[in-house]
Amino acid sequence: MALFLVNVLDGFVTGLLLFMLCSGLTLIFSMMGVLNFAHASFYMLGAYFAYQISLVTGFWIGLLVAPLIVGLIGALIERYGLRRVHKYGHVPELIFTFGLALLIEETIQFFWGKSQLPFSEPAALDFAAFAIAGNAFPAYKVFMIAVAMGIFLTLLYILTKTRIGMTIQAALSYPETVQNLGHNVPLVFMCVFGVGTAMAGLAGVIAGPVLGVFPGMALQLGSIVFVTIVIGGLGSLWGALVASLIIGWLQTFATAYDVTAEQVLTAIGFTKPEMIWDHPLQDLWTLTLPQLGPILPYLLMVIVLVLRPQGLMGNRES
Amino acid sequence: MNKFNLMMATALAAGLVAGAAAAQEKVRIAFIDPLSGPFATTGTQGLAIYRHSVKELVNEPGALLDGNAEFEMVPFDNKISAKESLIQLQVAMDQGIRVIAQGASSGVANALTEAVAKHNRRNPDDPVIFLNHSAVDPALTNDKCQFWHFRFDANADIKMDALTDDIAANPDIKKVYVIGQDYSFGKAVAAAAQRFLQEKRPDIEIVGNELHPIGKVKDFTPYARKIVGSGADAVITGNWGGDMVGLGKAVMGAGFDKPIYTYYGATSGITAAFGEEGDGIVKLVGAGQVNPAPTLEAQEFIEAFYVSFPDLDFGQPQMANVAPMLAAAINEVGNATDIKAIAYALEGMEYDSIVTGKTLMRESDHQTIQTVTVQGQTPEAAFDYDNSGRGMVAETVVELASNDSATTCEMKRP
Amino acid sequence: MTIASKTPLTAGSTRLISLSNAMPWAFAALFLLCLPFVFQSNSALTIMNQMAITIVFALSYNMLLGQGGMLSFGHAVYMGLGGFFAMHVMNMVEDGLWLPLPFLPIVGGLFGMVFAFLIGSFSTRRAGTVFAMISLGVGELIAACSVIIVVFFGGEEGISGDRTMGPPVFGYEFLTQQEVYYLTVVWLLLAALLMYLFSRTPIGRIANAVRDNEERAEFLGYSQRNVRWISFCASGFFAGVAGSLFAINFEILTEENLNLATSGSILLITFIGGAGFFVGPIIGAIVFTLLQTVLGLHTELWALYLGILFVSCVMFFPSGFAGLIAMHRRPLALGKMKLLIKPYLKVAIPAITSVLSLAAVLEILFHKRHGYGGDHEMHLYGIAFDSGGYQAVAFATIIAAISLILVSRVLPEIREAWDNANHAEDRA
Amino acid sequence: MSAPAIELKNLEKSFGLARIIQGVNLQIAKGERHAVIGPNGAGKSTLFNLITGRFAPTSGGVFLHGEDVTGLKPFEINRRGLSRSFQITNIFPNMTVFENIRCGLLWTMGYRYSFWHMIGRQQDVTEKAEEILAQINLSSRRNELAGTLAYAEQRALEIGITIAGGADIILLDEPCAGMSHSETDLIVDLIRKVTEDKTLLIVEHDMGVIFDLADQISVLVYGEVIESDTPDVVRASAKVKEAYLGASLEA
Repeated sequence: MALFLVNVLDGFVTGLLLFMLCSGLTLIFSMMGVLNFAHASFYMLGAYFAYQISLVTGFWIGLLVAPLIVGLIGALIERYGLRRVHKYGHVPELIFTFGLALLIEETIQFFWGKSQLPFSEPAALDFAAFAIAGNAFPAYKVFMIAVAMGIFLTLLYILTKTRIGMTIQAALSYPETVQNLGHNVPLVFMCVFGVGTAMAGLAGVIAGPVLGVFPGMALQLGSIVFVTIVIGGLGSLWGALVASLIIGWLQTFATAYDVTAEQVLTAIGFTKPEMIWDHPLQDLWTLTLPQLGPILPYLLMVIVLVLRPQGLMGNRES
Repeated sequence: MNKFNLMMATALAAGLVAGAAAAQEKVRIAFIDPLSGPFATTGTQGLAIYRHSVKELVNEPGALLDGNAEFEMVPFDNKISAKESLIQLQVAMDQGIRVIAQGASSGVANALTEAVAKHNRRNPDDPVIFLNHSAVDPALTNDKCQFWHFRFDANADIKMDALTDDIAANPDIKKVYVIGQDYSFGKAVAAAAQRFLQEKRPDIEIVGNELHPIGKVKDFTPYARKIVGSGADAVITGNWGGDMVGLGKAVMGAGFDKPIYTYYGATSGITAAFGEEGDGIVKLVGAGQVNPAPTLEAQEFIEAFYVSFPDLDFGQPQMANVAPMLAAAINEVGNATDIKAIAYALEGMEYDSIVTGKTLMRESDHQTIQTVTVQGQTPEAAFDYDNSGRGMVAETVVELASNDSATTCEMKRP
Repeated sequence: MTIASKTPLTAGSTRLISLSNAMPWAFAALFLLCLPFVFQSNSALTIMNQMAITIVFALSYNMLLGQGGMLSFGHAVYMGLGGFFAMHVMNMVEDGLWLPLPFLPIVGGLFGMVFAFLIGSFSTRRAGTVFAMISLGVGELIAACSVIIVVFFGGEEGISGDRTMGPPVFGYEFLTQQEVYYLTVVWLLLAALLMYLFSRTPIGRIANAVRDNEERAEFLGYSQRNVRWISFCASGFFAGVAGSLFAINFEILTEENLNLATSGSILLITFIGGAGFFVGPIIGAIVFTLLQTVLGLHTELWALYLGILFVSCVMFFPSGFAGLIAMHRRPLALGKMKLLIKPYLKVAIPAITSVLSLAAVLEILFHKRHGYGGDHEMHLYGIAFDSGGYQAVAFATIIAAISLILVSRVLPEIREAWDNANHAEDRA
Repeated sequence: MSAPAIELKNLEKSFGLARIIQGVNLQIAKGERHAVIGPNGAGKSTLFNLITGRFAPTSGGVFLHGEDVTGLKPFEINRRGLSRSFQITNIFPNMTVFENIRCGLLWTMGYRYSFWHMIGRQQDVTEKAEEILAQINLSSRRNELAGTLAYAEQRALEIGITIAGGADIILLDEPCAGMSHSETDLIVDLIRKVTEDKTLLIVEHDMGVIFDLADQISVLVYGEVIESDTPDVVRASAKVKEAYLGASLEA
């Protein structure tokens, strides 16, 4: 039971972190129709900038400044790159962001090399907040939850209580209403892209000390982010939240419990073949739940798409 | 503009010609390892150790054919891909190189050893020799062994033998958790841990034995929770790269303060990432030792390495043996072209290494037998890793480790 | 994106391919057959084989992207699965199954097709973003399965085999790289021809129609899903053929044959070459293989250059290299190429210089930062110098700046010449 | 008497709370030229979309030659001999004019999903496509990309694609929208020519065109058919006048 509680908390942290990425991605997608393949790369940029800044000023300034720089870079890329490609259509836009992801990864390796960087949590948070049955829960993770919740509430406030937020919200469901933003649509697009990427950058800063800062960190998270928003329903912010939490818990619990295929198969009445290593189904018999953990989101996505192509909470297709 | 362009073109052409002409009295070794991409650090570091040992132990002392020949390292970037490795092998052979060195990734080593065996079977008069400096999947010197492959690192079983010696000597350890990456090497480590612990300390309970997907786990926290929850007194893992950092940080972050035995828990950014938290906790099993330098020559040799390569680590001491042992074999044959004779000369060779002590290339399976040490992370290391101020110091030293270990290898000799 | 079928029609011709269309194929065949007499080394043959395989793969990918308007991030799966299956069959041949090696690609192709049929049943319902995301998810799923299903994928070390164990074909056992080259080339020509012909069948044309306007196609009696599904299966077949050729050439398949990196690079190859043209992927595959293997020998930064090339390609010439070439068809038809030659020559030297010097700036900076242990001696373009100080960077930067200014000076002239060359009547 | 070519029974369509089509009943006999008129926002295009399967109706049914086609996909309805054009030009912009027409022919000429025919070798398709090109006066534009044509030419091409498959029921959605008088005359002649012996359902704003072409006219106001009769009757109908006047006053 104690372990269960710890896992609930851990899964919650993972889910919220995922949501910080997904919310920005969803905002951008809803407003601009662009699925930003490079979104996780901005997350990586955030972590690297924060590391570099923290060398000089310490963690906290990095936490503030790095997302701003990432957002600025995002806005500039929208202005001078994406807008240019926009006229060719959606597929080239997607390809552009894909190329951007490659380029950002290579650029980061150019400046920071290929090894993992020693980016650690600030000393002020480097202690165990509490422990459940010997399992320490780091104060830093409490901080992560606080930041993610803060972002979420701010977003909620902006979307439901401000004029621009309501327009954005309308645009989530009815893309045509984007035009109601007036004639300054390009500026709004640039800002949305900037804010979305800044949020990814912020996620990178706070995730960096926990998940590691290395050139593969974008790739490692990238596809999961897309899978999440597809499961949640493209363009649905609530869907993104639900799917993020589902995936966070799914992965945590899948890893936490050692259910083996052998147990399941024997329970439903099969007998284990004796010479398991020569058996054609050996892989099935030796399968364990933690092994399956990382592919569960993809399986879930395929299932959701087959049964409900618009995603869990999506209301429009494509 | 015109003139500059022309100048560059001629310079380029001249460079190519010079590159082709300078290759005469050199014995070239193709170094096929990742030099770009996520594992570039491993390859770059290995290449540096090779270059350093070639310079200090062979070329400068004139140790190859009485100083009439020199070794030259020719790097080939395989991007840690099996396909690229085979292409680079082909390129290297086309350039006339007949000595291939590789080590990062047992998967690539498997591909290369098969490709080399196939090539030598199809071209019996023009064989190629494969010097494996750090791929430690036991299969390479057991079921998949072949005459042209030589392994200079201690394989996973040998390392586990030494590692479990250390555990067996520690009465505080009653429960062990084994975790590794889900592929041949991870499985080999798990199997060896089980076997040796059963043999040496049947009272130790293995409270967890699991494999996780390689390179796919973003957050090791749930694993760490299980490890802490199991009440383990020690962790054994064969993880490397990002999986090592992730696992180590998560386990220590979850409040685990007992030994974590690793195969690759140091250098390449890992020591820096663990930092202070890893002191006294992270253990590493490996061939030879760096701290304290086992011999005076080793002390000078490693010091010189850090002068030449201040940003890199002297991470895998056994790699410094490859060049001098090859040189000794060539000297015994008397020329560098009869690859078959050189391979026969390498078989059974005994060598006094400055870093791995008494070293023996076992004839039966082409597995090197050498000193294997269990080292612990500490801030009091003379030679540090990742410029982090901390390094690995030998705690348990096993000379000629696993000299009498069995092999399933049935060597077919040409 | 300008993806258009711009090949002239051959209406009324009763031959399979008209003479004018057959000529390029004959030339290509002759050229490929003669190549080994020029490039004799095994590594050159290996690289050419790899190029051929990449071409087949890229052409099959373009059946989706260029012909059918489907952006896939997981096409490596079909090549990889076809290859793995072919490898298992190769091992069965070693155990006594009778199958001459040249027929292996058919087996792998069929497997790729069967798998495409299964995945296509749900992924082709929609095009665009949803299709792209499903392809990504399925790709990641299969790649992750490769380490779990060891029986089929062989885990991390993959599956290997020996191609020489089958029955000899006309006395050939495919021992040498050259024999394999000819086998690969025959399959390259066959596969490319079949894919070309496919684009000229009713379904091939309707695939273009669905790409352009899926709704309109539905009102012409065509189910957009079925059209995409059929293209998808055909594409899966040729991807499987490419996978089998890979199996024959390298005699090993691993996880990397399935993963996102491979899928991504085939997208990059096809796009750089020009997705709107049949020859686009061919050009892309040749350029990419050369960049990867040749440039990769000389610089660690090859992937960075590739990324820059790719992004600038999407931004500035989205129809790829083939599009750049095709742009010149009109001036050529008008007989006005000569108007362009002079300004092109004029821009060539500063343009090449600027590219080289910009690359030099990157190389020097990189060397300064990551060069072997403080050793600042650097060789670039055959010149040895010290990368430690700021002189080298400054020098390269200045040259880059000057040449870029020169390029920008010539640009208006090119633009004017281009306008003139594209107009039937001379402008006063 | 055979079943009507098109029959709508209590057809309804709502988008959320908005009831766009509210219980339309309509019968169009075989060979009839039937026009639908009505003020803006009356639901004319929605009605077309319901008949052709672009939208699924909320309730009610659509029958072609007595066969229930309600809820079928557009391509399934098309295969039952119904073809339509669009209000906003809907062609294949990156293909040549000739290929646009040819795509309209392939299904009905039996080539379907064939990958064993070389399309260039099929004389019958080529000849038929050339014939249609001549009919719509675009032979000279044969090899141009459809996207580069002038607006009026694109409208003609749209009609060409629509009739190419030889469907016996043709639905045209504002074929003359945005055209000059002379262009309109040409298009009307073209429509008359190509819909010979076919059932035609047309939506058009240009009353001249309607009264020129139609045998029967239905008036759609706020999703309801308020009158359906011959042009003369409709012209004289007080109900229609009121509806048009009322609608324009409200607007």
